[in-house]
Amino acid sequence: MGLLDQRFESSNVVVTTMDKLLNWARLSSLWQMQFGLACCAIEMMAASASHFDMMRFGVIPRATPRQCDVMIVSGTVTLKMASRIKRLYDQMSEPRYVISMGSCANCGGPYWEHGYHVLKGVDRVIPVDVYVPGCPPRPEALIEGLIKLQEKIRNESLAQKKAV
Amino acid sequence: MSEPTLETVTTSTGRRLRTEEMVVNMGPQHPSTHGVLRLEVVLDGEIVVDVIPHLGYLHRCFEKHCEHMTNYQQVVPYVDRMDYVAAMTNEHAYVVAAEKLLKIEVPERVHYIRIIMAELQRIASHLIAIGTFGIDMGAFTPFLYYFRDRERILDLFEMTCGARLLYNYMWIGGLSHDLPPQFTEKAKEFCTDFKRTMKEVNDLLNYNEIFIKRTANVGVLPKDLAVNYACSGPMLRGSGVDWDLRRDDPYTLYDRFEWNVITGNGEMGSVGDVWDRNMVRQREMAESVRIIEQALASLPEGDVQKAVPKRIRPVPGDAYGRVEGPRGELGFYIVAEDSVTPYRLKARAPAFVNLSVINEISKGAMLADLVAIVGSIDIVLGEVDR
Amino acid sequence: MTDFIATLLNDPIVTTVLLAFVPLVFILVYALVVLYGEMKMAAHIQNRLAYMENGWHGTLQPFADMLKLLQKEDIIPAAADKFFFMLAPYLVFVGTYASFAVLPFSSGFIGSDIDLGLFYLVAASSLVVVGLLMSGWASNNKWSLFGALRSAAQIVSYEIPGVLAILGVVMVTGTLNMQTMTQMQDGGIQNWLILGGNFPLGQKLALIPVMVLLFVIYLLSSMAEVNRTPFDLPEAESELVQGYNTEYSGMKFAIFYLAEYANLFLVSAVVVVMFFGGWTSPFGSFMSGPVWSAFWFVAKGMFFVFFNVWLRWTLPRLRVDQLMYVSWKVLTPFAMAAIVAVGFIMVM
Amino acid sequence: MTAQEIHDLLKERFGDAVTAAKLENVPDPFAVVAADRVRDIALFCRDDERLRFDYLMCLSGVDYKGKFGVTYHLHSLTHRHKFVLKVEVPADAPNVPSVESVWRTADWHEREAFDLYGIVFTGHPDLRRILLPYDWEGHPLRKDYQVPEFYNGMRVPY
Repeated sequence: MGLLDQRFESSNVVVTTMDKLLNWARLSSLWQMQFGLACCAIEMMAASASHFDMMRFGVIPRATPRQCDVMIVSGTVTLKMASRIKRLYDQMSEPRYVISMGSCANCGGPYWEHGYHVLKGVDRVIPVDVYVPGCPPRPEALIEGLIKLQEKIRNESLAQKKAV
Repeated sequence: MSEPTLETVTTSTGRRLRTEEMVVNMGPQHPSTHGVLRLEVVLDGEIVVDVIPHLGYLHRCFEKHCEHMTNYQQVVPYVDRMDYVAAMTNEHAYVVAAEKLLKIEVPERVHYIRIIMAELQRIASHLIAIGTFGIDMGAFTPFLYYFRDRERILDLFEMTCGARLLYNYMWIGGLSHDLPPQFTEKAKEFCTDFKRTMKEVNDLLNYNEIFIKRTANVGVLPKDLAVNYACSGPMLRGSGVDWDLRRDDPYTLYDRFEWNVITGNGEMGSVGDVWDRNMVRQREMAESVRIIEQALASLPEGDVQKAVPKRIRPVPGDAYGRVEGPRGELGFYIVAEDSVTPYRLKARAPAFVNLSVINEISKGAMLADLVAIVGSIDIVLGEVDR
Repeated sequence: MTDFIATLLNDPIVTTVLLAFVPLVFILVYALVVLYGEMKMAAHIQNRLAYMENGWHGTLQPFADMLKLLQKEDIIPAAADKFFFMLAPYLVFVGTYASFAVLPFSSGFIGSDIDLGLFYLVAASSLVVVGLLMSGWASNNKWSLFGALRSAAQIVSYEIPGVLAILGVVMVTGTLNMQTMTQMQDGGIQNWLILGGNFPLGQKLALIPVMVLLFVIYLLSSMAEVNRTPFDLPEAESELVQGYNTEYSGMKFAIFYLAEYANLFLVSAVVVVMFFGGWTSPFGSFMSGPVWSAFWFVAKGMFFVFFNVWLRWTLPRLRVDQLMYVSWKVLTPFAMAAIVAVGFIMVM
Repeated sequence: MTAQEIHDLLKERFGDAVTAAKLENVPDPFAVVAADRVRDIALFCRDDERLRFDYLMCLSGVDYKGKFGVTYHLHSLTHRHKFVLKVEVPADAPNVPSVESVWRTADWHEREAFDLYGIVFTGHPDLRRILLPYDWEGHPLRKDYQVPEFYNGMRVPY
């Protein structure tokens, strides 16, 4: 959540217009954390390299979590790594988003049964916005996950959420 | 962890200054540890005093999984995921070991296709190694040039078996698919174009003055140390040891092709420095292209699968099969009992062994050199941690 | 109402304040252009497209980046030295911005036409290093500290050859006033100092090699002073994560970013004023005048900005000892020799 | 040298310490040696002019249910021959002398075998866990290993 998120009681014309502008800025400039875990990291690298070029969407890899907007958990999260991932997530500044890339990060993937040292899904330690299935997902799939995330951001609002 | 030593320094004005060593944690999330390696670096200013690697951030229990499969064939996908940068080579090593254990002979065409795939994979892996090494040195552009070409290799793999990264292509006793019709043509096209890119990157990176200054005489690994640490692959050859399993312990029919084993010669600095290791990779790619071209030219006809029962029960015993992977000697030690799954499967991961030498060669280097050394070892954490 | 505005504009204090904002507007517009331009240029060097989706060919991308950075949470680490942590980015920016005061943007506009222009510029831009050191120390992060110490060492060492190069030029022109220096080079490309300036032929020919040498020395030291590749060690991504700005997020980081790009233009502008005729038109009186001269000044400055970007995406990075070597053992002796040579030539 | 010759050499030098061997009709010929002599044998293998096993390819721990085994795959870059040594130790006292001082590469291999099997390599300078976290309990590749329910508050099973 950013500085203004959910600080307004009700949504009016000003708030909704601002919403559109601010959400557009957020979704157009998703800086990604330069951080790879396993096999999916290679596909993530491929997605930012020349052929797929994620930078078309304004995705720039940044090395420090403080300046990142989206963390792509690309690969198997082990129990040893899980606490570090949580810490990295905590270090990111709001608004922050998480894309869980690949089956391992989603649910443990092929290591679900005998993986004594594998965390069965990164959502056990940090909240996830978009799950990208695949083992590993193709770069196209990752880009689609990114677009899904953009759709999600488009619906955010400065107004307080009302109970449904 | 040893206590930081305190020494007292007297300044010219007579004041006593206290200096101490600083412990810095590089990783698990750090742009140049190539994954989730954690290095505990003891620094005296910018000089590295000690490096303590901490592994296991990607320990995915590979060996445990192999013991719980329903047959030998099922291990292949897990083997893929062990070294995800060179999945074909890993499959190759596993099937070589398993076929040795199960005493299976495969048709000649299978051997040829395996060689083509393994060499393409070696190129793809070296492209990542050199590209990311360039990033470590602060040169971003060669990485993108090499990834562009790597995409073309992945396209070849994709048209063969449908997957980009993890293939499950080599099976025990054969291959999952035969080569598609346009493969030969496209592979030849790639070989021709690739020679141009190699020249491009040589100009841009490998013979760049700054790059040479940064890498020559850095992280020198002497010959005997390399052997004693059982380093292999470009790491060993970079130190001037003329040793390549493809030539010296031929598996799969590698002895039919003509190519050279590249060794480091200390062209820019001393033998076994970071530049040598990087250059061995660069030149090996050219040799791989030669092998691919020869194999494509003399590809025999025939079947690509031998009738092998799905659930094979080997004679109890053990076998160690090894191939020369992009990172070095990749071996699988399989212990078989009277069952349809491996009783014990140990992977001798080259990156794991190569990495163990890091403390030895990075003492006294600068922090920036440490990054270069880690980059030149070319680790893949999936393989180090398994 | 109009009267009121007229009186207000006649008030020297008001005009000064208003004029002070001109460089700020310029920096903001320029930063947006360069943010976009750098990535696009880099992308074309690297066989790709970069920004394509937001606006026509991604032209709205810098706006999105800026708006997003405005919204980001402003994190101050618990262990950080809060006061200095907050002060540092502004100090960095102020150091750069203050230097813009003496840049002769056009024949008709200069923020402050002081006689000690270049001297003031060197002094004011040195403030940047204090800010960087402050940010690294206050972050209480080892990588930041490393970055800050590296940048302090680097900027302080490279200021010596840089200032020596400036000294050489000052010996030729005999003034520290940047506007006067530019006016001396008016009258076409042949009068630019890199081509020997407006001197008699013999002196001119003797000056050319020396000026080229001084130009190269200043260019290299200025690249080091703005922490650009191959001298970008303070924020070497692959070694120090992000160096001194590792712990900064949101707006504070944006200010660092802005200051970095502003600094880039600043040193390019100094190169232009010292060697490439400042705002003067290369064609003598053709295409000159206050507006055209502003165009020439910005265009020349942008050329050197482009040059920096080009190098950044081509070259690897130096190591810290090699960096110091280049400064102390290569550039400084050459700068000294050049100064001696300039002295002889001017006495001739 | 052939496997038979290597075996004979070891048998001649160490006698009873070489307890069993299988040299034919196996993928890799091997000799089983007494666990407490393995460091001496390793040193001999490395330094003897005829053997010169300067390259330890692989060191693996194995759980044979009731006893543990360690397998050494040796290779000589000088003579280009290879051989396999095996030792077996009882599960209740899995102590094997470390060969770290013979081949430095054994350092991490032994740490790994200790980590995953709990085989204690006596004389190893720094026998810590290598892959698993330092506070992990149990040795997971043992056949009787039970996966813990929780680790540091994180649920382990699916």
